[in-house]
Amino acid sequence: MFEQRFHFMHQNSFFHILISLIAGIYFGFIAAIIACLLTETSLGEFIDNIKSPEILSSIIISLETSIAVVILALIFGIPVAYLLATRRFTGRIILDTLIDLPIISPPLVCGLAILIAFGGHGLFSHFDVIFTIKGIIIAQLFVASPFLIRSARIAFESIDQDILTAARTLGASEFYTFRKVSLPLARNGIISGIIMTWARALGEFGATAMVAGCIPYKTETMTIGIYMHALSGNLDASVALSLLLIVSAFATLIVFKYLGRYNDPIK
Amino acid sequence: MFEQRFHFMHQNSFFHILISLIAGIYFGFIAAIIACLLTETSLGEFIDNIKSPEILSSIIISLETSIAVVILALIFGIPVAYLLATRRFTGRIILDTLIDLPIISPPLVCGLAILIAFGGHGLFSHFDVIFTIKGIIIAQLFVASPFLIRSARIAFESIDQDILTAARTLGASEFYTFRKVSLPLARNGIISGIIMTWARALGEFGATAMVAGCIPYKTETMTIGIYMHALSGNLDASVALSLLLIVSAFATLIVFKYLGRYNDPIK
Amino acid sequence: MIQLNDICKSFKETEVLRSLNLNVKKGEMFVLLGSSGCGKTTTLSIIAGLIREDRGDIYVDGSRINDVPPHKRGIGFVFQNYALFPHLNVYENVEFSLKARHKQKNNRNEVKRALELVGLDGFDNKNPMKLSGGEQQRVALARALVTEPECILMDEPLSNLDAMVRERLRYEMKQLQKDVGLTTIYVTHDQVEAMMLGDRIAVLNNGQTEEVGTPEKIFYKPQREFVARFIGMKNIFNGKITTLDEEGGVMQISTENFELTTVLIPSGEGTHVKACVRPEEIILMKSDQKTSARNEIAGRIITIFPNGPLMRVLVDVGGDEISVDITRLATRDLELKKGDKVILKFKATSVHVIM
Amino acid sequence: MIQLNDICKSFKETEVLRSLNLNVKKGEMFVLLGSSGCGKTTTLSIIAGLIREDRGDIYVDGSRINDVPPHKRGIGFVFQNYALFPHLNVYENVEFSLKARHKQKNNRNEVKRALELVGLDGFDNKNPMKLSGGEQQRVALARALVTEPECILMDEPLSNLDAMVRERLRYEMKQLQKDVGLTTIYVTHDQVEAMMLGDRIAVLNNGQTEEVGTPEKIFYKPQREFVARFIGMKNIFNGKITTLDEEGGVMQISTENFELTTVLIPSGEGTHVKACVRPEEIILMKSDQKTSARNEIAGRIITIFPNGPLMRVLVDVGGDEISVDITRLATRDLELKKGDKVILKFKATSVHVIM
Repeated sequence: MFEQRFHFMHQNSFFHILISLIAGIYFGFIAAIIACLLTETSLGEFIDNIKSPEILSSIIISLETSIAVVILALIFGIPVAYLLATRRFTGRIILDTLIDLPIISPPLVCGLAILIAFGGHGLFSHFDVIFTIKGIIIAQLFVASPFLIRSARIAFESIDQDILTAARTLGASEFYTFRKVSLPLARNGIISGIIMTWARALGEFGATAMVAGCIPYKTETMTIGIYMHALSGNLDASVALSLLLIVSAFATLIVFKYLGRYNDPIK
Repeated sequence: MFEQRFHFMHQNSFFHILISLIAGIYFGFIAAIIACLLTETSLGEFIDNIKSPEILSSIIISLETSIAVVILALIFGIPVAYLLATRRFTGRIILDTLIDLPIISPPLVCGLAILIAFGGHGLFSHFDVIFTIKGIIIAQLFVASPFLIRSARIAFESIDQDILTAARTLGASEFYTFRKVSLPLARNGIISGIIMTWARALGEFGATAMVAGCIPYKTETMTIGIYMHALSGNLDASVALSLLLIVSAFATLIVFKYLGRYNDPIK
Repeated sequence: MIQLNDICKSFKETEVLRSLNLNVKKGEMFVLLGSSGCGKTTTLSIIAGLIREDRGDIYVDGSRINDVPPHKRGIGFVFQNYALFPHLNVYENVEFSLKARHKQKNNRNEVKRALELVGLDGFDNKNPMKLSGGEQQRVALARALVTEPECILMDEPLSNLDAMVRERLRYEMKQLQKDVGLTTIYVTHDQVEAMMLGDRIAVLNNGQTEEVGTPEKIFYKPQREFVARFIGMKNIFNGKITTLDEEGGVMQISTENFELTTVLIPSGEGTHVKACVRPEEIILMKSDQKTSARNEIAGRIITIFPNGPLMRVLVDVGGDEISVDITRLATRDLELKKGDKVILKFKATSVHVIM
Repeated sequence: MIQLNDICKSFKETEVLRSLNLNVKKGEMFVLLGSSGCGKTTTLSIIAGLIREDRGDIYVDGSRINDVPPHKRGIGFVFQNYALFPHLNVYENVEFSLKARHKQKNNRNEVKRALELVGLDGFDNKNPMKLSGGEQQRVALARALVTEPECILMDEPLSNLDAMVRERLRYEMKQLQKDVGLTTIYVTHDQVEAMMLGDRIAVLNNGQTEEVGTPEKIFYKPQREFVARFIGMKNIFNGKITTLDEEGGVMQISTENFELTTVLIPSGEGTHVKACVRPEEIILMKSDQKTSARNEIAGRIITIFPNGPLMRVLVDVGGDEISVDITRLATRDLELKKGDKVILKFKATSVHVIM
């Protein structure tokens, strides 16, 4: 009746103390490491670093590419998610696996696949995308769009079937039902998916590095910037960019909590 | 009554054709890129490449570190998951967010945090982990263990509360209930989590690259190998390693499908 | 008006409907009665076009609608869980089907009328999820009625409601259906509901119709043992016709433990039949008195317990158990208690024979 | 044996129990009856130690158990959804509590006995998830009984079962409880179940006990209007005591539309009361005949419909509606139909007065 999970009182058992202790060590470990990053720099240093033209350019490139990825993911992802949620066709399991593959494969491998496909003697070599922003978008789309699809699909699937059925018996065509019932009811899931895809695109490194190389002011995204600056010993610049990404990750998390766990695609 | 989702017949509408078309383009794009990778090499070349001592060493390092990560994740993750699933304590939301943060943050940023924490003048600088296998394990644990925790936690949470309550009214202590009821019933979720964490550790690149650098025969994991070989133009070695990772990703997916979607932590 | 011919449907290996036939007349309230898994809901879904039948034909007013998509069948559907649109208010919920059919004009009056019909005027701007179960079901009803469908299907619409609300809404729905003259197919597992609502009832079992008839016929003269047991008939005994007394218009049936006299039906001696006696048609007395009742069985009380407004007395008659329903008053007057010897009497016309 | 004093419990803003008091005697079957949300399940959970009460004390055999953890209270619990361990077979399910209490020896006999008690011998190696609902509930019962608890709590154990299984299991459970002499607190929303099973019944409403008493008292002489309505009393009218005839032992109550004669109760003239008459205690006739019944009201039939084994006749008496339950036979003999003028008669003792 009540959604609340009972909490048994009387928890001062040895078992309770033991697991609390182990959990404490784990959380301490994670928290300490994150704290180290947060305390590495001061606000002044941070702002100075952000202001440097190379870093500004990498932020802009990251924003441009990640937003393009979200738009493309929406255009392609919503129909795909809706199809997978509502149709039972032969080959469905194969398509399903195809979508999971970029999520479960290392991004680096995805990047390599794109590099080969669009590179020298690849299938799509007549498209000029290697070492360009177009390449970054393709790499990020490949890696990040499955998250939108998954989230939207779960949202479509968790709409009470009776509600969709009711719409049909009330005289609504499938398209009308999609627009007026499915889309509004899947809204939270789709927003979750957008944010997840955006965060993923923004933080993407392996695939981007493979496809786009690292050309300052041209293909240097924030993550590539972090790596290059860290390699070249300019740790302050890396930390500044990292903090920006951490803040956006936090914002993402807050939106997830607000939209409700049930639609959380990383769950 | 029937779990089956109705499929409405009469789908030859314009709407149906349009979304099928869009979905077709998307799947074609993904499939073509993956196909490019798979057809790049022959079995002979593949075996020759794998046999080279540097690649063999990177495979062994990857296996060693990822298995160590899984064991550590189990030791720490199960108690954490169980605590989060069964307790309502103040600060729970903060811990919850702390676990999500490594999932949602770019691995590169996690790597940078570890580099700073264990580096030169960091909090843990007296531990000698930078550029060692220990560093790789810490980086991968940081990035990958939250997946086990999430999966196990969802599995613990989805056990019918009445079953746990029943165990308590039947005279079982919390520890007895944990061992004899919670663990067996969460088994599939925990196995899913182990596999997810293992796959994630195996494919980890950003954090590992930050912390471990790239010292052949010492800290060169499979993913780092892929990147270095691709940079140095030895694409065949990269492809060979990528294929190995793709195969393990496929195996992971198959295990997931077998264990049932509901416990799939990447959902 | 609605006719199902030979409908078959399987889900994976499970055969849900096995050659189902139904014939629903215009304007009647037709009840499909059966326990869960008998195929009731599947039948409705097939009529509405939500599930495709494996075999068989569906006719509405003589035209075959197998290939008409659900949104063009013009058949309303009311769901057990109401299935209201949670993102729309009450008014918008009812308006939905008008908009979906592109009737953008004069919506206001039609919606108003439908909401008035179900007694929900003034609820326009409410969130349906915040209404009580009974109110939600009224919204669902208004939503299904607003386009004046030719026929409406109801899938256990009252089973999620509290007993008191259920009773009231049942009564109102029956009135509404009569007033509007709406052809209705109503699915339920509740015998009392079927009895109260149905103009005719079809008892489904295992994907087939066991029996179709008026409530009176189904409940008092069932022709099949399954139906008799399903509607809760208590005293059903296997017997054999021993004597046919054509002149007296009666016949004798002998069961393992006693003899019964019943009204003559066309049959032969030696035929195996089932004989049923409704518990409330049996008179119970402590000493033998002359009456016109033709059947008389002696027994001993096993137990007495309350059964709704009546008391049920279980009587052991040489191994068989007979249930008798008497009033509380009678229990008190006769000072009945466990172990008492009693005599059961009932008329020949009270014995119902199933071939 | 089990005593709840002044128990309060809120979930977030919702007050679920408001100063609840109960006193359950050793060996009795005590039924908590109420509609959903009345706090029945919360009460059980607090007794079992699964939820911590906000305020109040719980005593078992005189000792306060508020701080005893659930697994040390020795109170069995049977769940609505059975809550069997899906990873254990039937035998292991029943054995669980013995093992959990470290009684590793002689398990075999105890488990066997418990399974026999519920009629499940031979089911040892079956997967509980593959059993029918009724069988699953038997396993749950055996599992709760195997350690011979002092007391067992049952949370609507039969409400997920089919009508036929429910009826059988209800009867068996009552027998079992009597035979074992087990103190039982049984939660249900089903009046018939409460009536059949309870030695005493507490009607809960809004987190408080409305009334406690024997089934006879609750169902035929309720002291509160809520209880009367909840158990389905039909004819409840507001009235005022007009005349007290101490010699004749009767008094007059006048309602808006008619006068009633009832047995005298200690009260004053002018007191506002509710008067109830059970539908089955009213006699219906078409022409006035002399009887000993003291009450006589004329009216007109609104409608007649079947009500279980009886027929319900709704009679309009000058604006008020009176329900009368008569047999089907009587309906036929009197040739009753809608619109007929009828006279209702009932005895003074049939009028139940609620202060």
